[in-house]
Amino acid sequence: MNFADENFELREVQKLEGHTDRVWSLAWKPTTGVDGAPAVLASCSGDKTVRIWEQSSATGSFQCKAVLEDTHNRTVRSCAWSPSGKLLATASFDATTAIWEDVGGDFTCVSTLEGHENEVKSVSWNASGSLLATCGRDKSVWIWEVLPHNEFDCVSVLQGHTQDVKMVQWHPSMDILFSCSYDNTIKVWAEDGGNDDWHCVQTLNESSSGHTSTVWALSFNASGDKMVSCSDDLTIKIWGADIMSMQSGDENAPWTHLCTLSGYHDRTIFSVHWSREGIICTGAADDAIRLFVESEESVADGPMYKLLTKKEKAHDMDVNAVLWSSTGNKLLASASDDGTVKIWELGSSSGQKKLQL
Amino acid sequence: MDCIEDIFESSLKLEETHFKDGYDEGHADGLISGKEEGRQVGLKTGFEIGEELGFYRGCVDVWNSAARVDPNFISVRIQKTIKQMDELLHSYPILEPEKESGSDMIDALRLKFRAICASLNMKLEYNGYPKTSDVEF
Amino acid sequence: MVSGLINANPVVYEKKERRTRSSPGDVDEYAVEQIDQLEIFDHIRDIKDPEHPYSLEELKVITEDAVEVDDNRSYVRVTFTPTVEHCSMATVIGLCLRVKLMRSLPPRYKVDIRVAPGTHATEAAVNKQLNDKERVAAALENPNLVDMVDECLAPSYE
Amino acid sequence: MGDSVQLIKHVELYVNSSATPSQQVASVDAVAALLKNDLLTLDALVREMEMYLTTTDSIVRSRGTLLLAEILEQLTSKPLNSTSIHSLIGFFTERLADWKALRGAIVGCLALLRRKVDVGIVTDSEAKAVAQSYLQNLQVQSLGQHDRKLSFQLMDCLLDRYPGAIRDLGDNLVYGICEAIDGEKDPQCLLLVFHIVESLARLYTGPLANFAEDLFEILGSYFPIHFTHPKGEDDDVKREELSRALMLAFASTHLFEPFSIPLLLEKLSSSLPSAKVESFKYLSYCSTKYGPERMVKHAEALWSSVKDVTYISPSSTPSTESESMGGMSFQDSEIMRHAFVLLQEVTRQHADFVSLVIADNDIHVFINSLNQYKEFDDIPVLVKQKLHALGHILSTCAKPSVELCNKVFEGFFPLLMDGFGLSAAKPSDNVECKFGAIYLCTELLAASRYLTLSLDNCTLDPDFSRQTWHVMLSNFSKSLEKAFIALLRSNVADNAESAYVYFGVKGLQILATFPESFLPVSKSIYDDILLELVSIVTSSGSKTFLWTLALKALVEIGFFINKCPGSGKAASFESIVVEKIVSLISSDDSALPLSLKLQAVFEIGETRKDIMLRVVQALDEAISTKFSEVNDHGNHESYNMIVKLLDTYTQKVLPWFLEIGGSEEIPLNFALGIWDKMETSRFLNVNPLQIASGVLGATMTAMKSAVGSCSKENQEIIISKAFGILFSSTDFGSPGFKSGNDIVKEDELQQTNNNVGRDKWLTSLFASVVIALRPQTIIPNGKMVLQLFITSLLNGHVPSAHALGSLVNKLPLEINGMDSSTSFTLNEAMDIIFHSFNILGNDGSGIDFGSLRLNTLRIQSAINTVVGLAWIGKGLLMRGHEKVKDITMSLLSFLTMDGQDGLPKQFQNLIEVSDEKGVNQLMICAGDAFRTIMSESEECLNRKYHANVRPLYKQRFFSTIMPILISLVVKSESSFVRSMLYRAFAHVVTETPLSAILGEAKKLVPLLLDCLSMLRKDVSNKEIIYSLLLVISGVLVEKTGQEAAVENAPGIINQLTDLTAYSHMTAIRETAIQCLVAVSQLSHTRIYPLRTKVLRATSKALDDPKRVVRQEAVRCHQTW
Repeated sequence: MNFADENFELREVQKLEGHTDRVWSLAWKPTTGVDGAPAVLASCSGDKTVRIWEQSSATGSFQCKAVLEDTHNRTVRSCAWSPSGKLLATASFDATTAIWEDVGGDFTCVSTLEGHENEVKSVSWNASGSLLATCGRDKSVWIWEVLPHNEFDCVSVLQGHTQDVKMVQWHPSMDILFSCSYDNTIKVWAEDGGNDDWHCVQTLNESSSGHTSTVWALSFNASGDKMVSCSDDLTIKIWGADIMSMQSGDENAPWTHLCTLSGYHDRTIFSVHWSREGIICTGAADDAIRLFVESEESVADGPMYKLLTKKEKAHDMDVNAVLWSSTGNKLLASASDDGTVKIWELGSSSGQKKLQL
Repeated sequence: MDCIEDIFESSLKLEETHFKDGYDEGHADGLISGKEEGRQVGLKTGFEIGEELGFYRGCVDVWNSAARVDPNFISVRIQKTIKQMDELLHSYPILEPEKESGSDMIDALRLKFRAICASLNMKLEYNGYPKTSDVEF
Repeated sequence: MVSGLINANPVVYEKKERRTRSSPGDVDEYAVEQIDQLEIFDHIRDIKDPEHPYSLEELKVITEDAVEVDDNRSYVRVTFTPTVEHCSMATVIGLCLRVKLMRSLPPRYKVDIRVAPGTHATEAAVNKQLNDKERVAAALENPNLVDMVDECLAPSYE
Repeated sequence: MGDSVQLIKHVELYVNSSATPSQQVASVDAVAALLKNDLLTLDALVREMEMYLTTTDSIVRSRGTLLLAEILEQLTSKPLNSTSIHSLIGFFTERLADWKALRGAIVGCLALLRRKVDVGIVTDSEAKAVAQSYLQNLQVQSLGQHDRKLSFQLMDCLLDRYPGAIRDLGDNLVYGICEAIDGEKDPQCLLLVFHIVESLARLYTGPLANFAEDLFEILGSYFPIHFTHPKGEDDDVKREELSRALMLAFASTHLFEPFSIPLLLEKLSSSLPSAKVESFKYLSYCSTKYGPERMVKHAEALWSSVKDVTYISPSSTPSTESESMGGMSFQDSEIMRHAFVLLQEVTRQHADFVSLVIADNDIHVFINSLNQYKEFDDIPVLVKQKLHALGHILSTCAKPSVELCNKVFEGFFPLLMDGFGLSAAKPSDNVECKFGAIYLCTELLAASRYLTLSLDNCTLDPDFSRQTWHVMLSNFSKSLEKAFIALLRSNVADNAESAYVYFGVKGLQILATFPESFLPVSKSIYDDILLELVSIVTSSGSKTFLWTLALKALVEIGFFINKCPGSGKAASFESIVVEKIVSLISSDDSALPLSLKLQAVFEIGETRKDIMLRVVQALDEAISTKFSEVNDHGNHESYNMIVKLLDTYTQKVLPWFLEIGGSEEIPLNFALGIWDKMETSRFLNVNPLQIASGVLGATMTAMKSAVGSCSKENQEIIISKAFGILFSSTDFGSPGFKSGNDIVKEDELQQTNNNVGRDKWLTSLFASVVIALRPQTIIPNGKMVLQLFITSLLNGHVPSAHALGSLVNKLPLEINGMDSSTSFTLNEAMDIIFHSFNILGNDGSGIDFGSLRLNTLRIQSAINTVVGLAWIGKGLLMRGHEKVKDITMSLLSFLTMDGQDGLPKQFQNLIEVSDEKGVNQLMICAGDAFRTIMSESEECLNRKYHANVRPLYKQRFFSTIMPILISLVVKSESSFVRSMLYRAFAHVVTETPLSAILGEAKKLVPLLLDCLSMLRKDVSNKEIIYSLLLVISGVLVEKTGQEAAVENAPGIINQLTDLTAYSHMTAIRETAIQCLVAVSQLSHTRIYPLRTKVLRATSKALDDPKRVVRQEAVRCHQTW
């Protein structure tokens, strides 16, 4: 694809209001927004609730379909749909992770995972939906196996981070787990043989030209051979690994620093997400949303990225989460301290046509 | 049909009772043995470690007995973890407090213990953990 | 919770007398009075120290100059000076400052709180924690902490 | 015999211990009554009681004795013969030995000893016997509190009334007393004890000598008085009186001196301030009592003690006005104050004490050290405090007597002169500003001045001039004067509030206020000073601080001069100051702004009435010249001047004369003077308009307050003169004019009245006169006057409306007595008014629109009518006259007419001829009429202008009009009419006292809210909205109001939250938020649902452009 010839801009499609406190995180429901299935978005908030928004196929505008409340008694920090879209996992400051089942649009809490000493900050399903990872302030990362009848076994409790773990994220195709932390590092976890023996196979820290402050989030490109991470150090970093050797079963294929995008942000970057089409999106404490793409003049010794467009004042307050819809509709969702969720679409600033990729 | 259910039910009850008794018992003598081993180590820390080990020992005993009653009660994976705890407890260098491996093993035990509790959905807690001050964040 | 006072007998300084603004008789009804250093200082000067009956101003934990503000950029930075180098209350004081400003300033504002350079043993750590909004948010759901903070923010009618 | 039965019954009852106290008291009274009325003789009583008094049953005996005693207490004024007294006192004296019956005995003795001469008293020998018995029988300290108290009273009484009798008991007595009082703790007893000691010491010094030490040992142990047990317990004895009693005892005899003074000095070193204070008090008092020769040996100790607290470690604090006092005014602590008192005491007593001070090296060192400070601000506070203390010390030392003054001057004056850098020989203009020296110098001067004044009764003793300080001063006075003047001229004078300037002026003032006969300050010096000060006042108005000080000094000097009139100094004050200053008014030099000129003139005028009279004269001249200037060549500058001059007159001069009373001719002449000018000055055509109306306004106010402060008689003089001038003028004279509704005439007036013509001047001033008249004052040709006002009112002349209002407010209801030709009654007036407004008073229907048409052809004149109705209504309302109802009805009928629909038929034609906009104006005006009616007015109808004000008139109007308004609001279907009604509603509500509102709160609150939402649409209503908001806030804070508020909580909150964003007025946003805070106190169940709404509003307000609003928002956010 080629972003060179045109100037692009984000256009606000809709503003979703309903949360009574800051919105922390978002999750597009897989298998929706494509061939007839109306797009569904979950948002979780400091108001202790999760809201489910559904796009009406008629008007194309989103409405709040359900409010998941009275289960978490503190902030709901993060939410994630299982690949099948059947289950929604929500991680809360109340030290629990709740599993919700979507039965024809109304949600019931079918299980709560307890074990973290205090705030749970992130939850993530692996590609197959067989494993669930959580992390939290107790510096630990937990891996759960999904059993029949909504049973969950704790596979392993991973200690290794020296601080508050901010986010866990599974590799898009392999059962490799990535976690990033207040201790400025990203850790890569893999299972050694089939016997639940999970351990840290790599730590990306300053010495591996990693981040110099809290790493808030990370995300993978479509093919899974690149990873982007964002941090309180006001940079985003691109990492790469030899996907071939990985698929040949060598989890230890190391991740290496490809490049650092600095000088674009002047306040903490809370969220980063890499679209299927290769557009990296960041949400930061400066209320702005930025889009980056790989630039043609990427050279042999590593790719280069350029700012595609920047949306100033995308929200009235910090932008906590940005998320491309995984399906065809090219929508971007953002969540903010101002209590709103916004839906954006990328278009050329000439304004007429939606971006054709 | 009914009777099957009955049996099932009673067996459930049985488990529970066994579990409870066993647990208390184990917990109790866990503490005791812990105290004893602790005294042997002598030092205050030694006592604490001993107590904690004892606690885990007690729990492991209980879980094992529970597993014996009804293998399905505890999943294979968890039983494996319990076994690992068992081994760790045996191999703990009680008499050589200087050995660093000790602290690593304690950590390992703690993790596995938490994993098991979480899986069994049990609110067990070893109240000897260094409590985090309530005004930290 | 810490036993005993971290700093049993702090130096207490005289309060700066309230600088009353000269209010011109007929001000333009529509003129904008920007948020300035003094206004923000007035918001935080009376916050009480978590373990003393004195205000942060009296303890010189904050001074007017410690407030840097740019109303056009909606930005404030407050630099505070803990009473002693190892004051474990530093984070609580910082938290109080942040909360008070959160409650007193328009939402558009970005607030940075930091310990004055070289005045605290674990300066970097404290600053990092105070400016991690996730941890602040979590802290403000902790009843013990909230009580403590409200205690410090409680107005003292004198 | 029946009596005796009766009697025994009483006695029994009293003696019987089971009887209640009240019964016992009753029986005492009963028996006493019998005796008083001679139904029973004392002997008989005693005989009857014999067995009670002598029985071996000690209880009965004691009761009996007490009964007899208490009876005697009631007979203090009943004459008794010596024999019965003798036997009685004998009985009680002997009973003093009977400790079981002791109380009765003591009370008895007291009762007898306290008797007055004329009714038979105890003889000396008997008294002595009492004393002896007392001494040998009583172990006072072994008795209970009450008995101790009694026995002390007895001793006190003996010492008081029978000193002669007991004098020769000598040592016995003293010893006995020592014994009795030793170790007493009870405050009430102590009070007596101290007094006993005092009288004892007074009684004799001789025998006491041997006991002085022991006696003082007992006394001393009580110093300093301080209650161990909690306060309030002994509110019957105050610490102060106890302390005072002890002090008197201390000072009662110089024999105590060897013991008391050391004790007191020692207590000075105590840590508690109260002890220090006490010690100083006692020391001062004792040293007066003990006398110099005894105190002299303590001199050094005393000095060092005083020095210690005042100078070494001064505990003074800068006083609030310190800044304006040259930064040197300090508030002495209580300790310091008493220390200074002591100092004053001892210095007054013996001169050589001062030598100690003078000899004190520290002071000299200190004074020299002061020279190191170049700038005043360099001087540390402590040093300033010391300086202040030292100044106080020196002046205290110098004040008492001439020779002391000499000593102090000898001791310090040269030193200071050096410090000041002055030499007697050659007065130089340049001085170094050695502040310390300057300060002390002024202090010394002040002291010596004080001294001279105290001696000087305009005749000084001859050898006065040979006194050292006198000589010194005369040597230096010239250079001092120059030095001080130099201070004022030096550039330091430029910077504000300079200490140098302050003390420079002060120095001059002191020098200038020495008595005439005081040679050192020669008349030439005096004159120079005056010249200097005057030149400052006349020239350097820019240096505010200096200027004010100089003026103040002159005023002070002026007051001083008044004390010795006819003196040379008075003369030169006259020639130098008064002349010059008064001439300022007329002088056109622009060196000094007029406002300052006037201030100076007035303040100088204040010093003496005759000066003020000259000021008045000058003012009058100035005003008239300005007026004529205006006439001849319409010079705008002079207009502004006139305004200032007039303001001085109304705001300062007239009140001043009112204050000192008497001289009513001032306002009278002023008023008449103005009218004279009106008569002479032909064309008062002034443009531009605003200046003109400014002058007119000022003149009117002056006229009003002048007339207002005149008596009935003088007012009548003024009014008749005014009347004469007014109606002699051709326009008003014309017959056509007199008929109110002569349209043709109107047209002409209409044209003339938009520039400020002579007619307008005359009418306005005449109106002013009428406004300020007293009710009793008789107005000549009332009807004509009335017509005049009505006509000019209809041409939009508002003052005439005021005048009409005042008229109807003051006119008599009926004429009592003679000629009704000149004066007429309210009813007549009202008829005329209603007639000319075409209002049918008798039925309430309000206006006959049909005929109103005639003069409402032009909306403008309809509006004028409404204005008139408003003020007339106000006048009537205030005096509580029922016709106000007709007025309000007609106003309402104006309100309810409408541009579009529901319009009264009669109005068609009115609408035809007038645009809708006009009608709306008219309606708005009618709405505002209700404010006029309700609100206080500066212009007229207030106490200052003798209005009849019936109490609670506002409440009355409120309660009558509200129901009507409300029903109209409900009925009105046109929203415009509704908004107009609400306008009226708002005015009434906001002007009504809150108490009345609260009564109706339940009914009113919903309307208030509806009213707010209605009026909010129009920006021009912001003032009204604001006052409505104030009413609401009033309701919200009051208990009763809150109940009403709760019911409407949602409505209130919605209104308020909307108003927090009201962009046109900060005060509204601020108050709205404050109200929200108040709302947060209402029952939470009702308001909680709206919490988020409020929070959203306040968090928006956190970003308000105005700071005050933001601050309120923070508070509100907090409380919700």
